[in-house]
Amino acid sequence: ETVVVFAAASLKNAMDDIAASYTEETGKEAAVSFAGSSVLARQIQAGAPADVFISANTSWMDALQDDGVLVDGSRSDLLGNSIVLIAHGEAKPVTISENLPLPDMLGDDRLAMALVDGVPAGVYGKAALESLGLWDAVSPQVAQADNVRAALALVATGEAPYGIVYATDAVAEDDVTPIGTFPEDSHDPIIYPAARTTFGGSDAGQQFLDYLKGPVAREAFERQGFTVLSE
Amino acid sequence: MQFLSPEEWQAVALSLRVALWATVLSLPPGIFVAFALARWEFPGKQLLNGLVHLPLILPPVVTGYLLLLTFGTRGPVGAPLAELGIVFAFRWTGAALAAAIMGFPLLVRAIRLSIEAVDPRLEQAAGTLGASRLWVFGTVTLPLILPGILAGAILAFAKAMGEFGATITFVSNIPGETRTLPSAIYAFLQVPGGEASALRLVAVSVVIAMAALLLSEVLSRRIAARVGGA
Amino acid sequence: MQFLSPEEWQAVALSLRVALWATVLSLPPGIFVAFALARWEFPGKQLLNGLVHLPLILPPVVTGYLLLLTFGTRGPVGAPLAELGIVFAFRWTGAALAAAIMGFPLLVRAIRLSIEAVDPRLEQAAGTLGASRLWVFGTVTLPLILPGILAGAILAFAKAMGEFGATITFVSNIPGETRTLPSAIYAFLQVPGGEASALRLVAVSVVIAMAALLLSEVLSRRIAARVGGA
Amino acid sequence: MSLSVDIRHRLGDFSLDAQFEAPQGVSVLFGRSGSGKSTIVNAVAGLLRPDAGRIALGDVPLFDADKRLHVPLHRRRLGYIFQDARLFPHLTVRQNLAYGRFFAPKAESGASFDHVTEMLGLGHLLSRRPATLSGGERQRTAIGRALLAKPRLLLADEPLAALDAERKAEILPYFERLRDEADVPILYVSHAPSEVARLATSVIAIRNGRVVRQGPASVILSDPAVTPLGPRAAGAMIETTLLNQHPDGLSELQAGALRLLVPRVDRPAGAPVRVHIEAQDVMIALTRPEGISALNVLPVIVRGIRMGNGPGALVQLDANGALLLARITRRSVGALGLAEGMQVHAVLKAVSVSRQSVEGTA
Amino acid sequence: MSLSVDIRHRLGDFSLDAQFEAPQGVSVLFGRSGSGKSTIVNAVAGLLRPDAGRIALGDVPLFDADKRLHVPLHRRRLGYIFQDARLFPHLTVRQNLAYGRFFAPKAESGASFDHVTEMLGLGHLLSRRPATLSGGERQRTAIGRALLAKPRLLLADEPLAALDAERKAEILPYFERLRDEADVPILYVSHAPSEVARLATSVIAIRNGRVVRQGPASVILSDPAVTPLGPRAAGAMIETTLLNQHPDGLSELQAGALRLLVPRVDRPAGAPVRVHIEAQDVMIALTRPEGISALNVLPVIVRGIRMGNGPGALVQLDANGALLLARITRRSVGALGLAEGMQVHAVLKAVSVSRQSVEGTA
Ligand SMILES: Nc1ncnc2c1ncn2[C@@H]1O[C@H](COP(=O)(O)OP(=O)(O)OP(=O)(O)O)[C@@H](O)[C@H]1O
Ligand SMILES: Nc1ncnc2c1ncn2[C@@H]1O[C@H](COP(=O)(O)OP(=O)(O)OP(=O)(O)O)[C@@H](O)[C@H]1O
Ligand code: MOO
Ligand SMILES: [Mg+2]
Ligand SMILES: [Mg+2]
Repeated sequence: ETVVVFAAASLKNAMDDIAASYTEETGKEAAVSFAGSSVLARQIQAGAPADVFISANTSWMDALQDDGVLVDGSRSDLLGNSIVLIAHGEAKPVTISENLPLPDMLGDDRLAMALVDGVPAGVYGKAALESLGLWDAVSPQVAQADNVRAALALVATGEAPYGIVYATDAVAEDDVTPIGTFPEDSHDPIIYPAARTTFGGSDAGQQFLDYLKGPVAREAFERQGFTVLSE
Repeated sequence: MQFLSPEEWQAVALSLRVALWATVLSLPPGIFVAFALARWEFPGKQLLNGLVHLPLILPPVVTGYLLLLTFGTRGPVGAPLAELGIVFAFRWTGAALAAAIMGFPLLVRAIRLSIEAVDPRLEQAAGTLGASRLWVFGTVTLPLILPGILAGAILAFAKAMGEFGATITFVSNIPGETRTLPSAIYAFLQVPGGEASALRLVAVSVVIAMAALLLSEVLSRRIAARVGGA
Repeated sequence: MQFLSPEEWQAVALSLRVALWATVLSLPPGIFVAFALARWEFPGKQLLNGLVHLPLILPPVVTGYLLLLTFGTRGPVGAPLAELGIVFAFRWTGAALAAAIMGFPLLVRAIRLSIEAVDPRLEQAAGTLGASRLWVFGTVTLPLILPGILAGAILAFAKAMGEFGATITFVSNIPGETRTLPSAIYAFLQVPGGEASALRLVAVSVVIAMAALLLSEVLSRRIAARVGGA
Repeated sequence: MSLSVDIRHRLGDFSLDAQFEAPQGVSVLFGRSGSGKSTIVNAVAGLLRPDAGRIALGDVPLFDADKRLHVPLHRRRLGYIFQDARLFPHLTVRQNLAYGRFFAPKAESGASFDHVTEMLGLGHLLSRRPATLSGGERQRTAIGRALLAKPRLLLADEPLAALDAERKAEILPYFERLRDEADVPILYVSHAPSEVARLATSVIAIRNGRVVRQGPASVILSDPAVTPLGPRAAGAMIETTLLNQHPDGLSELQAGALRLLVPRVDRPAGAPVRVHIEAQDVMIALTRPEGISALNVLPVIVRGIRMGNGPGALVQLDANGALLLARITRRSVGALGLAEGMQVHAVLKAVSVSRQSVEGTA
Repeated sequence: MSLSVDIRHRLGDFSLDAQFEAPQGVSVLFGRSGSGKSTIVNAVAGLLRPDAGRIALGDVPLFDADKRLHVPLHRRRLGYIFQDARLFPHLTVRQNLAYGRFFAPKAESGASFDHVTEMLGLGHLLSRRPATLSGGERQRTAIGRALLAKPRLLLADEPLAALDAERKAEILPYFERLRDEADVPILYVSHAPSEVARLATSVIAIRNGRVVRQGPASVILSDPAVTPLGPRAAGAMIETTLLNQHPDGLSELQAGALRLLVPRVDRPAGAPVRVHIEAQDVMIALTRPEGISALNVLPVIVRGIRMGNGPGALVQLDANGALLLARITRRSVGALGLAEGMQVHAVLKAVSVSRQSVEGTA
C-alpha cells in the first residue's frame, strides 16, 4: 500500500528524508509529488488521488476546505517559517524595521522576490514591506521571480544585491548571506498546513499524517530550518 | 557510487517512455492534420490550424490546467473515458498526452512544410498509373516526406523530453508514475542544495536528446541520399 | 468597465514588443544557421545542431538559469556587453533574448527543411548566369524558402508570446519592463480564484497569436500562388 | 475503342475549344508550342477538369460537365508518358517500372517486364535511382512505366523528344506494335514530322487551342491542300502487301499494280506494310529515265498541282490508284509543262522509302 | 577563342575520358543517350569537378586538376541552356530573362532584350510565371536567359528538343548568327541530325564517355567512313558564293565550276553561302537525264564507294573539287557498274537543298 503525498516543492529535502524513514519503519511506500502549492491544490480540486496535502500557505488549504475535498478534522498547522532579507556575498547583518534604509541600499539595483501577488513567499514579503512602510519606495525596483528559489538565484548570481526569501532557502546557499529576519508581526504567520483529502484511502493517509507529527519528521523539518508547530 | 539513484533512473526511464509514446502516437494524427492543412480546403481549416498551435502559444501551465479540466477524472472528456477504463489523470499516460499535445504543433508544422515541398506532379503521375489517393499518399507522398516526418518527430521527442509546465500541472509529479526528468529537475531546483542533482539530470536529458538528434540526422541523411542520388 | 486593466494592457504591449523583436532579430542568424546545417559540411556541425536544439530539450527554467549565468551583468558574455551599454538583465531586451533563444530551434528547423526542399539545380542555373553564392542565395534560395521562413517565424513568434519559464527566471517579472503576458497569467494562477483573470489574459494572447497565424497563412498562400502558378 | 473529346477550357489568356475523335490506333496531336496540346492531354488524363464538354473512351464517359461527371484519374487507367519524365525519386528504376503494374488488374495481360526493360535498354539501370540517370534514360524509364501499367489508353506527351535518333528508332516500333496489336488507342503529342508520319493513324492539328484539321493520317498527309507537318514532311501513305524478299537486302512491295523496292522489311511475304513517301523524295520525269540509281520509277498521272508562295509546288500523282505527292520547284512545273491529266513518271529512290517510314501491321 | 577539354571522371559505373578542342563556332557533342554529353558540359560549366585533367577557354584556364584550380561557376561567364529549362519559379519571364544580364559586365555589348524576346516569341509572356508556361515556352525563356547573360561561351544541352519544327527553324538562325557574328564559341549537345548538319562547325562524337571522332563538320560529315549522324544524315558541306537571284524564287550558287539552284537565300550577290546536301538526296545517273524535275544535275567523278551492311552504299563524288556523298542501293551500284574514277552525273533536287541547310555567313 502506497501513500500519495502532495507537498509544496519547498519541502522536498525534508520530505524525501521523511518518506525514506517512513518506508524503513512501516514497510510502506510514500510517493511524494512536489510542485507549487497552487498546482497541487488545483489537482486535488480535480480529483487527484492524493492521500495527504501539505500546502505552503493557508489560502489554498482554505480553498480546498471550502470545496469540501478535505477530510474533516484532519487539517492542522504543521510547520512555520520566516522570511529573511538576503544579500549577495558577504554582508553585515542589519536590523529590519521601519528605519531600514532599503532604498539606499538598493541604489539603482533590484530587490529579488517571489511573485508578490501570487507566490506565498512574495506575498509575505510584500506584506512585511508594506507594514514597515518600505513597499512604496522599493516596489518599482522589485524583480519578481516565479518562485523563491529563482529569486534566490538572482541574488546568488549578483544580478540583484538583495532579496527576500524564506529562512529555509537562505541557509544552504554559499553566495548569499541572510542579513536580517523580518519581524513576525510584519506579516501573516507563515504556516504550512497539512490535511487528508477525501480522494485518498483513509488508513494510510492518517498513518502518514501522524508520522509527520512524530519525532523523526520533526528532526528532518528542523534540520531544514522549519519551525515545527504541531505538538 | 552510482551516477544516478534508483529513483532518478526511474525518472529517466519514465521520461523516455513518455516521450516515445507521445511521439509515436502523435505521428498518425500529426501526419493527417499536416496533410489536411497542406492540401485540402475545408471550412474550419483556419480553426483547426489555430487549435493545433494553441499549445505553443499558451503558457504551458495554462495548457496543463486546461488538460486537467478536460481530461481530469471529473472532466468532460476524462470522465467518460475513465468509465471505459482509459485514465489519463495522474498517470504516465497523462504525461504522454501532455507531451504529445505540447509537441503537436512542432510535429505538424514540420510535416506540413515537407508535404508542401512535394511536387504534386509526381503524385499526379502516380494517379495516372492507377494509384488511388490513399495509395499515392502511401507510396509517393509518405516516402518523400520521410525526412520532414523525422525532423518533426525528433522535435516532438525533444520537446517531450523537456516538457515540464503542462505535465506537472496536469498529472502532478508522482514518483514512478508521472515524475519525468524535467519534473525531477524542477523539484531539485526548488530546495537548497539541489542544484548539483539537478545538473546531473540535466546532463542525462541532454545526452538522450542529443543522441536522438544525431540519430535523426543520420537517418535523414540516408533518406536524402536515397532520394537525391549521388 | 474595461476588459483589461492598464497594467494588463501594458503586459500585452510588452509581450508583443518582446515577441516581435525576438522573432525579427532571430531571423538572420536563424536563416544563416539553417543554411549552414542544410548545405554545408563542417567540423562541429552536429555540435551546432545540438546547441540550437538545447532550449527545446531543457526545461525552460534551466535555460533561463543558464541565460542568467551567461548573460547576467556579471556573466562571461553579459559583463563585456554591459560595458558596451547592452544590458539584458531585468530589461525587456532580456525577455526578448530569452524568447528568441527558446524559439530558435523551431525557427531553424522550419527554415532548414525548406532549404533542403529547394532544388539545387536552380541554384546552379543561377550560378552559371553569373550570380555568386551570396547573390544566388539572395535572389533564388531566399525567395523560394520564404514560406518556410514565414512558417518558422510564426512558430517562433507564437512561442515567444507563450514563453514563460526561461523569461521569468532570466529577467524576472517587473511590471512594464519584463512582465509579459505569460508572467501575468502565471501570477493570477497562483492564487485561489485567479482563474477568471488568467483566462482573460489567455484569451488576449490566443487572439493575438491566432491573428499572427492567420496572417502567415495568407502570406504564405500568396507566395505559393506566385511560385506555383495557377 | 475510340476516344472522343469535346471540351472547352480557359487558362488565363489562353482558351481551349477542341472537338475531335481519336479512333483506334495512334492519334497524333500536332501543333506548335503553346497551342494547347498538353492541356488537352491533361484533360483526358483527368489532371485537369475542363470548364465544359465531355470526354469518353469508347462507351465509358470519363468526363461530362453537364452530368457533373469527372472520373478520378486513377480510375481512368490511362498510361501517361509525361513531357518531363516525373519518375519517383525515391524508387529505383525497377520499382518505378513496377509501380503501375501493381495497380493494374492482375487478370489482364500486358507487356512483360523483361520484354519492356530489354526493349528500352533499361536492364543495366534497374537498381539505379532516377537522380543518377541521364535525360534519355529517365524518359525511357517513364515510357516503360506507362507501358507496364496495362493502360486502356496511352497518352504520350512528346515522349521521344529527349531521345537520340537510334533510341527513337528502337522505341517507335513498340508504339507501332501497341497500336496494331493491343486494343490500346494512343494519343500522342509530337513535334517531329518523322514520328507523325510513321505513327499516326489519324492526325489532329491544333492551333491556338482549336482543332484546325483532323482525319486519317493517310488522307491528311496526302492532301496537297494541307501540310500540317510543314512542306518538307508532306507525303503519301500507301498500304501495300509484302510480295517477296530479294537477296541483296531489298523487299518488294505491292499495292495494286504498283511495285516498290524498299530496304528490307522483316515480315513474311503477304504481310501488309504501310509506307510513307515524303513529297520531297519524289521527282517527276517526262520519260522513264535510264541508267539512274533510283530503283522505283512509276508511271503516274498528274491529278493536281498546287503552287506554293515560294519557289516550290506540290504535285499530286495517281499511281494506279495510290496517291503520291511530289514536291518540286515551280520552275520545273513550267519546264516540264506539267498539267492535270498528264502522264509522267514518278522517280523515287528506294532508300528514300526509309526504314523509318516502313512498318508492318501484323 | 577556343575551348580545350581534357578530363577524366568517374560516376558510378560510368567513366568519362574525353579530350577535344572546340574551336570558334559551334561544336556539337553528338552521341547517344547516356554517352556522357551532359557530364562533359557540366564539367565545362563548373557544375562538376572532374577527377583529373584540365579545361581552358582560350588562354584562360577554367579547371586544372594538377594546379588545383577550379574557377567557380559564376566566374566562368558561360551561358548554359539546360536540358530541363530550370527557370526560376518565383520570377516572371521578364525577370528570368533579365537575371543573367544583371551580373554581366555593363560595358560589354550583347543581344538586346527586345531583340531576344521578339526572336523567341516571348513578348506576350513577359509577365507570366514559369509554372503557367508550356514546355516549349519554358525552353524558349531559358534560351533567352542564357543569351542575355552576355556569355563568353554558350553551353546548350539539347536546347531545342522541346520545340516544334517551326520554332526550331526560327531559333536556329540565332545560334548561327551567334556563331558567326559574336566571338562566342558554342558547345552544343544534340541528337537531331538536322541541327547538327546545320549548326556544327565541328563535331565531337562521343560513345561511352570517350571521344570517338572529332573534326570540322565539313570533313566529318563528308567522310563516307564516318557517319556520326546515322546513314540517313550523312552528307556534304559545300562552301559557295551567291551568284544571283532568279525571279521565280530560286538562288544560284557557285563553288568553283559548280552551279547550284536552291530555294531563295536572302543574301546579296557575292555573299558566301554554306549548303548541306544530304547523301540520300543525291541520285546518280550514267547519262544526263532529260525531262526531269530535278534542277541540279552535276557532272561528277566517283571517288570512292563504301558498301554498307544492309542494302545501301555510300558513294563519294567529286564535283569539280567539291565532295558530295550519295546514298544509293547496292543493287544500283551493281546495275550502274559504278567504280572509282567513273564519270557520272549527280542528280539533286533543288528543293532537297532545303532552306534548313542553307545559311549565310556575314
Ligand atoms: N551520379 C551518378 N552515378 C552513376 N552514374 C551516373 C551518375 N550520373 C550520371 N551517370 C551516368 O553517366 C552517364 C552519362 O550521363 P549523361 O547525363 O552525361 O548522358 P547524356 O549523354 O547527356 O545522355 P542524354 O542524351 O540522355 O541526356 C549515364 O550512363 C548515366 O547513367
Ligand atoms: N495556368 C495557366 N495560366 C495561363 N496560361 C496558361 C496556364 N497554363 C497553360 N497556359 C497556356 O496555355 C497554352 C497551352 O499550353 P500547353 O502546355 O497545352 O501547350 P503545348 O501545346 O503542350 O506546348 P508545348 O509543345 O510547348 O509543350 C500555352 O500558351 C500556355 O502558356
Ligand atoms: O513551495 Mo511554494 O508553493 O512554490 O512557495
Ligand atoms: Mg506540352
Ligand atoms: Mg544529357
